[in-house]
Amino acid sequence: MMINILLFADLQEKVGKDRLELEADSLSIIDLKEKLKNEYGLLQLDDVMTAINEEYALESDIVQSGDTVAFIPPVSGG
Amino acid sequence: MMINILLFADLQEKVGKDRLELEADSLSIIDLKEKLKNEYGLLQLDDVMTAINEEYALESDIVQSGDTVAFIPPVSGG
Amino acid sequence: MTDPLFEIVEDPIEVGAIIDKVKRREAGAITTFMGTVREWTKGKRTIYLKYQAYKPMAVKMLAKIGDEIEEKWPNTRIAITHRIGHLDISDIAVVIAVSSPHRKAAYEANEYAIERIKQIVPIWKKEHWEDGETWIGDQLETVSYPSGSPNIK
Amino acid sequence: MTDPLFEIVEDPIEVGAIIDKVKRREAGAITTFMGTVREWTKGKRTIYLKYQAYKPMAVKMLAKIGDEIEEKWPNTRIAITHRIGHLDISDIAVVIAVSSPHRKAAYEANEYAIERIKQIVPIWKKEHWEDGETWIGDQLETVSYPSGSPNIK
Repeated sequence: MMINILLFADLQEKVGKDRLELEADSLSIIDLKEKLKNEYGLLQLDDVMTAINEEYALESDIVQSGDTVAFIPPVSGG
Repeated sequence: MMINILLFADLQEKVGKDRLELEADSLSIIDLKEKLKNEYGLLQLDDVMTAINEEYALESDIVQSGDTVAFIPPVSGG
Repeated sequence: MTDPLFEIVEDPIEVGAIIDKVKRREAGAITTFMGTVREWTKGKRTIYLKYQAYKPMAVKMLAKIGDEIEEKWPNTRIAITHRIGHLDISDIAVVIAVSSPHRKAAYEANEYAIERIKQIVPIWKKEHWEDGETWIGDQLETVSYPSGSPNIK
Repeated sequence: MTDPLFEIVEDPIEVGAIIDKVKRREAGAITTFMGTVREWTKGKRTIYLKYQAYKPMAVKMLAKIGDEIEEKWPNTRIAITHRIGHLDISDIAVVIAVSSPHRKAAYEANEYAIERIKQIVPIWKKEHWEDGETWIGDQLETVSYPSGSPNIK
């Protein structure tokens, strides 16, 4: 009953970890973001995209237990 | 009292040489082309550009003894 | 064994190896783009960079860009390698190679690829300036993007 | 000793060497174009090519293209090497490398260079087809050009 959460770039530095685990069955990305904003003060979550299992997802998409959620700050490769 | 003439590509094959020498003091490119058209049947000279001493020239430009004239068929590098 | 066309690596990129991946008898044109670490940006001096990637997803997104290109410019072939980790000035961060029968498509598809990399590939750059460090967001210099970017699919 | 930026050569071109000529600490982007010998053109099969050049003038015209680019896209650096003689399928006939602080100029200047090469650089290609041979004129596929082309200066 775990959701795996991956953090990158400034999010990773802010939290001090590159991954989190959340005990939950299912919730929307918007609710997940809200939860983490409260818990870790990650206000910049408003401006990041989200991927579920390595595919970009919408705010309204539902994360299930066992899924891997990655928060993707504005990218800057190239 | 010589004008050096360089030939390339199909012009070179048609004449069977890559250079000619012409005994002359000075003449316009248009006259030079006319001369060579008559002498070698190089009708395609109508469609080639001309360079005098490695710079593109106009039909009306004058070639002097000692100059090197090159006829430049449509190029196809790259 | 064929080398993968889309890769995230940690060692220096050898351009010739990326070019070799797209060479074909039907190609008349090959374009490459190399993104290199620039010393000066708007008056600020970079000492070095660090790139971080969400590696498996980054590879998937590079392959997705390849699919988009295949659809827009049929009969091109593309290979992309992005380097991550510590990069010094002039080091190559990314190489994009595109081959095509004719040159126009090779230029267009190549430029499209770098634009898309800067939109959808989860790679981040941390600039280590002379006077501090920052994670760089959004190289396209559009405003910071809204959640659920419409540009993804 | 610095290598010349504009060359006509008879041996295979090493792309990396051309790229090295334009690398700079202020560059954030390097583009290259390679023209390669294509096997099929409009249903006709090429066996090999021969390129001929008016060498000293060709080098001068390549340098002229460099000057034009310097004027249109300040702060780019460009190197061009064209090979002549016998070339087989997939061999590289020309390499153009352009470096620039930002990528847009690197793409634009590079494409400009190949267009200009096909207009003003005295190099000719003889196609050796499966069934004969022809000197190719005017790759731009415009009509054969009038004497004293207006495009020269």
